[in-house]
Amino acid sequence: MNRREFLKSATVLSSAAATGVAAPAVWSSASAQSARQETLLLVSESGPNNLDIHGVGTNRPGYEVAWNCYDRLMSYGSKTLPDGSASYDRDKLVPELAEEWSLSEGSVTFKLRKDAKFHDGTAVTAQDVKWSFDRAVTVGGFPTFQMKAGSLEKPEQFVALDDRTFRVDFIRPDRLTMPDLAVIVPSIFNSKLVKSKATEADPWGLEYTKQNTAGGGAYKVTKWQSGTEVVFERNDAWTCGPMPALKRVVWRMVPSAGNRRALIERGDADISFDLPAKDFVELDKAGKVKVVSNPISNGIQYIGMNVNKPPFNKLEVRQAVAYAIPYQKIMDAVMFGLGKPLFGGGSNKVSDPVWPQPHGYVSDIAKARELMAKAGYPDGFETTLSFDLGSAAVNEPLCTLLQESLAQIGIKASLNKIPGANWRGELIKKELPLISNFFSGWLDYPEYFFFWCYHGQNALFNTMGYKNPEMDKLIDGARLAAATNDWAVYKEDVNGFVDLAFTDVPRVPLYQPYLSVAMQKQITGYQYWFHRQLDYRTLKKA
Amino acid sequence: MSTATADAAAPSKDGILSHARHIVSENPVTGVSFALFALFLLAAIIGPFIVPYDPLASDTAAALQAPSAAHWFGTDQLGRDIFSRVVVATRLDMIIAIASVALVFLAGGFAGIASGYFGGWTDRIVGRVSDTIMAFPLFVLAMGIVAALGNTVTNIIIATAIINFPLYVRVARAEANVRREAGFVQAARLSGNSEMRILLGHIAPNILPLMMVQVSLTMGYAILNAAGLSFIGLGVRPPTPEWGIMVAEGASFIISGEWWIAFFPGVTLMLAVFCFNLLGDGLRDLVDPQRRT
Amino acid sequence: MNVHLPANHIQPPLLEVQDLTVEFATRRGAVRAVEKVNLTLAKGETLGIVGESGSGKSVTSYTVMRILDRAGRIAEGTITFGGVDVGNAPESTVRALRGREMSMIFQNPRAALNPIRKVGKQIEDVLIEHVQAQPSDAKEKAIEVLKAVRIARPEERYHAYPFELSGGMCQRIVIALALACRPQLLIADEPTTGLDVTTQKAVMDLVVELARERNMATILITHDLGLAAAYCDRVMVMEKGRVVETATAEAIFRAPRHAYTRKLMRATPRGGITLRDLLPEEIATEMAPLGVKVPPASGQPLLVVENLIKEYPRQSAVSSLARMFGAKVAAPEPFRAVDGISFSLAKGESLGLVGESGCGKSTTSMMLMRLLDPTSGQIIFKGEDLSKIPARTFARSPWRSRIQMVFQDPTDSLNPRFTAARSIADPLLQMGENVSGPALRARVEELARLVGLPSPFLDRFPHQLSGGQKARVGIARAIALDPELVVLDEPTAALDVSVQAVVLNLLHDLKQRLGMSYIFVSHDLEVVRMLCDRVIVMRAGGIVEEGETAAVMAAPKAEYTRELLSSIPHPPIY
Amino acid sequence: MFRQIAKRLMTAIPSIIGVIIVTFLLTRVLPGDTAAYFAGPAASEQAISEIRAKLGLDRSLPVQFVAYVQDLATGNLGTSLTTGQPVIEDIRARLPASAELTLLGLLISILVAVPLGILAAVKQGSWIDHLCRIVATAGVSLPVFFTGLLLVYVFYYILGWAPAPLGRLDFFYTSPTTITGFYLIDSLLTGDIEVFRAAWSQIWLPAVTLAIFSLAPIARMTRASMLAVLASDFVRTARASGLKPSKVVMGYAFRNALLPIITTLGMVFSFLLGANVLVEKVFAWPGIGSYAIEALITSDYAPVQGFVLAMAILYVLLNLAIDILYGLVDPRVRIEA
Repeated sequence: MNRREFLKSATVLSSAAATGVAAPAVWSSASAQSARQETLLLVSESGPNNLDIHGVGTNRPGYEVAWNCYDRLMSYGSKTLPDGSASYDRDKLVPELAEEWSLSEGSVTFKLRKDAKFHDGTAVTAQDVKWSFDRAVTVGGFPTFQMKAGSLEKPEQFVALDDRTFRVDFIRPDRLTMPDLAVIVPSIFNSKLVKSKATEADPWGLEYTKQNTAGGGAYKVTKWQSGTEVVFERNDAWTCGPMPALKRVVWRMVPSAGNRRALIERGDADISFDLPAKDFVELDKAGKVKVVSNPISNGIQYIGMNVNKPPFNKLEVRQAVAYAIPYQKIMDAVMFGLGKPLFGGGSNKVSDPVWPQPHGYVSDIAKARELMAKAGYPDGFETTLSFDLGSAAVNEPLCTLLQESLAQIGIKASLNKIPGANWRGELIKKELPLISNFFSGWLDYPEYFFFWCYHGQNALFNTMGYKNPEMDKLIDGARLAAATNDWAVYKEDVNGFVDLAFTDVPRVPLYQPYLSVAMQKQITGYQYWFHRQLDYRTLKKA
Repeated sequence: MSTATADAAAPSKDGILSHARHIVSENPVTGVSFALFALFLLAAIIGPFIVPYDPLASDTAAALQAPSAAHWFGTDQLGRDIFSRVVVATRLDMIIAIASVALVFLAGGFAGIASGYFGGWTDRIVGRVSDTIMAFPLFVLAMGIVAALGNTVTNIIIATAIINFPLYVRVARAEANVRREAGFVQAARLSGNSEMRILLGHIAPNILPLMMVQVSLTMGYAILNAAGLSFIGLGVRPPTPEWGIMVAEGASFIISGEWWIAFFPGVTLMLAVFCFNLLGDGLRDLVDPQRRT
Repeated sequence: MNVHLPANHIQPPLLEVQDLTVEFATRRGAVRAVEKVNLTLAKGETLGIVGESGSGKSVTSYTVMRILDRAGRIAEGTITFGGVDVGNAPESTVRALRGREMSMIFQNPRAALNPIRKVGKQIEDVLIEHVQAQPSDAKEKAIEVLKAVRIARPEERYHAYPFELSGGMCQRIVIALALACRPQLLIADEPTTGLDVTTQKAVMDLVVELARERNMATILITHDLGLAAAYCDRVMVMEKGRVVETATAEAIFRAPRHAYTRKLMRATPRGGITLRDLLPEEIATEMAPLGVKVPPASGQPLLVVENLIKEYPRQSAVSSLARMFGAKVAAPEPFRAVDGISFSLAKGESLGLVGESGCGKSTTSMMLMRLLDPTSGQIIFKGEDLSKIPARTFARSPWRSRIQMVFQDPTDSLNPRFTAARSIADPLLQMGENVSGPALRARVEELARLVGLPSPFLDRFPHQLSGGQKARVGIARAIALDPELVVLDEPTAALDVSVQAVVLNLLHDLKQRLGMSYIFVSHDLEVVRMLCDRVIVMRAGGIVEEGETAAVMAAPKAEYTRELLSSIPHPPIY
Repeated sequence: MFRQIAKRLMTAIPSIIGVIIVTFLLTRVLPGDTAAYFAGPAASEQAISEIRAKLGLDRSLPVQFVAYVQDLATGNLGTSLTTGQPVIEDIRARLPASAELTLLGLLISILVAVPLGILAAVKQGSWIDHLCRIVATAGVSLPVFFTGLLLVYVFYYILGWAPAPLGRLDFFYTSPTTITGFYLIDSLLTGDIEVFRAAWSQIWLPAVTLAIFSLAPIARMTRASMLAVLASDFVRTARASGLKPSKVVMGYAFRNALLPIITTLGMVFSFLLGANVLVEKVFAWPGIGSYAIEALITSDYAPVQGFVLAMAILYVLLNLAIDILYGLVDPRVRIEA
């Protein structure tokens, strides 16, 4: 191509540029329009890194894939909340892959559906269930941990009686065993398919399931471009529930929150996740789109203090911090009211065995100063206030407000943003003096939360390194009482550990955040789930 | 033809000042940039003492207010006065720009002059180092350095200096290379000057004006770089006011209509970089001997 | 656009310039570069415009072509070329004249050609522009044009790029370009500057021959009165934008009327005169006589050079890289810049080193200066072999102060950031005996007096000094440490002739006074004759001829020396 | 020719080695614990150290480096934690997106900046000269992320002239068959005008954002190099030969001014490839820039190393391309090399 030709073609291109600018985006071909009706376009900040819940380091968006592409034996029923929105019902288990089950002392026996098939057409058998559960308790990491939470620990507990009958033996009475069988981890895998892809180094075929869905759920992944999009197609042979309405789900990752809002506001996306609180509030107010918000069950945003190191080893200092926190300011300026306050409960003595619930602290700088003086820090001290960079949208303004208030009682806190991957590493070390963080438990029980966050076993989520034999006794007592249906003791113990957590304040709960989703008005069937991801099976597009 | 006119002009005794006056009068844009620079300098020096509000003080009752007589640039999510924050941020941004540029000016300038003057192994080593840096995507390298060393102002300055290193080496090397066989350098050798003395006493001062142009241009780039780092969360720590962070904070508010949060810091940032760039042009006119008529 | 010239026999002049005044806009307001210039030129006539730099000779010619840069404008006067009012005609009219009716050739021919276009194509461009050729026959015509300027193998040269051709060849191409459309007027602006003497002659002869052949009017712009007189019918002398004298070449030489012309004429080096004759009479008479030539001191010579060789490797990156990886690649034959020369220099003697560019004279002087290490050979200075001391460390050697140098380009050799005083003081500060403060200043002023630089100038920076003043600063610096040997590397090549005259005399007097020895590197045999006792003629790295200057000039033994001598332009009358 | 290319590539080897070493060290200094990430939220110290041993992170740095280089030699760049894919796959999928965007941005920029620069040089000191200077300088003074946000707000949100910033193609179009990896070209090659239009409507806004940023260096270099060439002797010769101003400016001066412009283009391109990370973030563009940023923020070694290596190789190839272009423009370079 000589220069003249080059210039010519360049002119053509630039005139094309001009038309592109002048004409509004042209995209209204007929085929494209009809495709839109059966397709759900979903936008969120980030996408899955692994399609398998059993995989190593599978992230939260990955849970959504597992939830929609695999079946469990049971699922949770649904209920309508007082505000009219739908939610899963933690107390009601419903059949999914299992038609029915019978509970006895020491075991539960499931009967599988006759017509259930995997995506490749092979029938689902009890051996597949056994293999899947064995896998969950053996591969280690998160799935094994989650199974353990329901006292599901050893392959010997899982018995395939015949092709359609499957039994789980209990190793101890545990109130959480049955609910734990309905979470995402005990998904049923196509064991023949996965085994055929397994290698010596990878006996559970994790490499294959990472890239491919190998289940029998209502949807299957037909395209996955990591970090860009995931495309789901409906499994028309699905039998474990009513046939979903949506044929196709396209899930696009849009990193900029502003763009996600614009997309939903202009009607280009059907559902938008992960918006800042302010956007949800405003979208709701504007009324062009539907915004559904549910309190995240068993979840709290909190300020954690390292109780093993001065100065936060002093109770008075911790209480001073609890009195110094500008609770209402945070609710207003950071959350725009989108959260359930967990402060100003009147007293630190509670009467109901529920969690989360408000504590008795309020913003009271005078009292905080008094406590600081009492603790021997009348002039305050210097410390760092850390948070996860990945959740900076909430934490940065929150911590800035906190920092300002702490300065009033002499605590000079510098803010420390820790990039996502390091955050967990830093938490494990338990050396950060002061953090702002969020935690939620899948299983919505107070003792479950406290077992992970306050118990002396010092799990990762006990970010404060809090150890108190009295606390441990109350938590263990409540767990036992729940398993044995001793509700009087249960109430006493739960109230006891909540009271103790409030008086000792290793962590100060701020609020219970909401999970919000913005969607177009013609989208119906949205339901809140404990895993905080979408269930495509119930969604409809009018 | 230039010789005909240049020689016709009598040797002038008047110095750089009248020349500067001439440059400004010939090119008003340069004059504006000098004025702007003075303004920024002033803001950096006395800014914190004259702002109407404490730049760190939140006032949630006055959050997200549009620009008004009370708050010229409006307020942000926490009710902080954006005007005060923008003015106070000047000092930090200037410090980052000046410090990083000073650092790379010394290191890169010296390495470049030495490599251009000595050639040989010095040149090869300096060349390799700067080639290696150039082969990195520069912004990502800066990110990597800050991520690895931690996001403090010092590390931002170091990272910015490192990614500018090849630019300075290139300019200094080329200029020193041209001059290494110049008559006055040979003459300096004959006068018994040591090589290092020639390098620092004879060559460096002659390269200085050109390097100053480079300095001005990279100052703007340093500010942009720091802002970019802030935008992705690796910049200065909050709540310290800094233009880049303020734009990043305001970015998510643009769509919801609170344009002023990102807009004013963004425009100030742009003006500062703009000013440095124009200043660079002006300086170039000032030091370019061909423009001296 | 076609220009019809009146065909009557009483021909009006081809070019007539009346009261031409050209102004340049500068920040100090308008500066007049040319003032009230008048000239006429008839067909076939050759006019020389002579003047030193800044005289306005080039501006005049650019104005005639109307290719002044933006800052310049015609303030007054008219230019009529073939009946066209060039000063006021629309640009398209003038453009049609340029290259077709009037053409120009420039100094530094290689730069005057588009470096990335085949020379043949460049000629075609002009032919096609002026409709002298169609794209179909352009190549053929371009080759014809190349033939006309006596270029051998024109078909081959057509495809050459300027960088592939020698300077002389490039100038022929420029001439071809200018003459392609057979113009009526050719302006040659210092066409030989930057070319070697032998090439200069060939180029000038070609221009004159072609002009005569085509009955073309020619304007030759030069600083060299000798050149103008040798080739022109009439000569116009300009000074500071004004014409001081116009006369036939013969008249100018026989009876120059204007003082400036006389000064210029006297300053032009020529056969049979002494250094003093270069200066204006009134000054020359005031100065001490040249003094008798002292016979070189017997005994040990000051400097003995034995079989000095400098080689440069002809290395390619590929082979050196291959060697780095261990491959055995034969090193290419190195290039010998200096090929085994030997000579000696007595104390108080001055030796000329003459040759064309690339002959190795500069490399030799750099080695003698110990700025460059020889490949082999000895440089014995006062019995000590200085080639043993590497150039890198020579600056710290006590011998450093004994050998100094005056550089070719006085501007380039002064640090732009140093005042004159600081430059002169530099060697004193580095190697002098701890002089500082007033004593240092006194010494600098003494040196300035020695070289005739008024002390107010000492505090000026180089760009505030004239060429002659800068040359004086360079000389003062060289003699600051009372060296025994000074190498003068074409010290006057960048200077106007009148300044050259003064500097040459100064150098001579200083040598007499301070008893130094000179090695004078030059391409100009006339200048060498006046200043040097002995001369060495170099070519291609070796010595062609050596002997007493007078003897060599009078009866050159080598063919090459004869060629050099015959290339010096000689005014027609003596 | 091949010898030249081979020579060029050989001289780049030390730089590549340098890049590998620096990247390796830099990523090892990055805070963050890969093992802790892999171990999942509820891992015990023991589980983490097991995983650390499995990943080889417990070995000494030199040993790790040797292992890393061995992997590189076999084309294994490791696996990304965030996307879960082999890095080489990720880069292969994403590089064309970045390259297409950057090249288009550069093309737009050239189409604006070069004529502007030439005009400014030809009419030096006129209003167009000042305009060129101000426009170009203003463009380079705008932080790209700010420009991007502003453009999205205006052209998508308010005016609706641009489609939603959703990456390379609206979701109901299927991407064209991969030939070059550039959607604009591939869709034309396969004759799918509709997809071409869809791809074009997605790309023009981010490309303009990049173009605004790269305007200044190109316009400036064009102006400066045109000024230098216009003042040179051969242009004077051309004028004295009566050539038309258009011929003098475009045929003679511009071609000679091209050399420094080409160098600048190369620099701008490599600079843009690195700098468009922010633009990619704003426009949800599935390129390698945003990929690298995410990886860096999450201390994900392998993608960072892979990205930097890919960029370094690209940089070397780019310089090679510039050298070849140089040879095409300038016969002197052709012979000397």
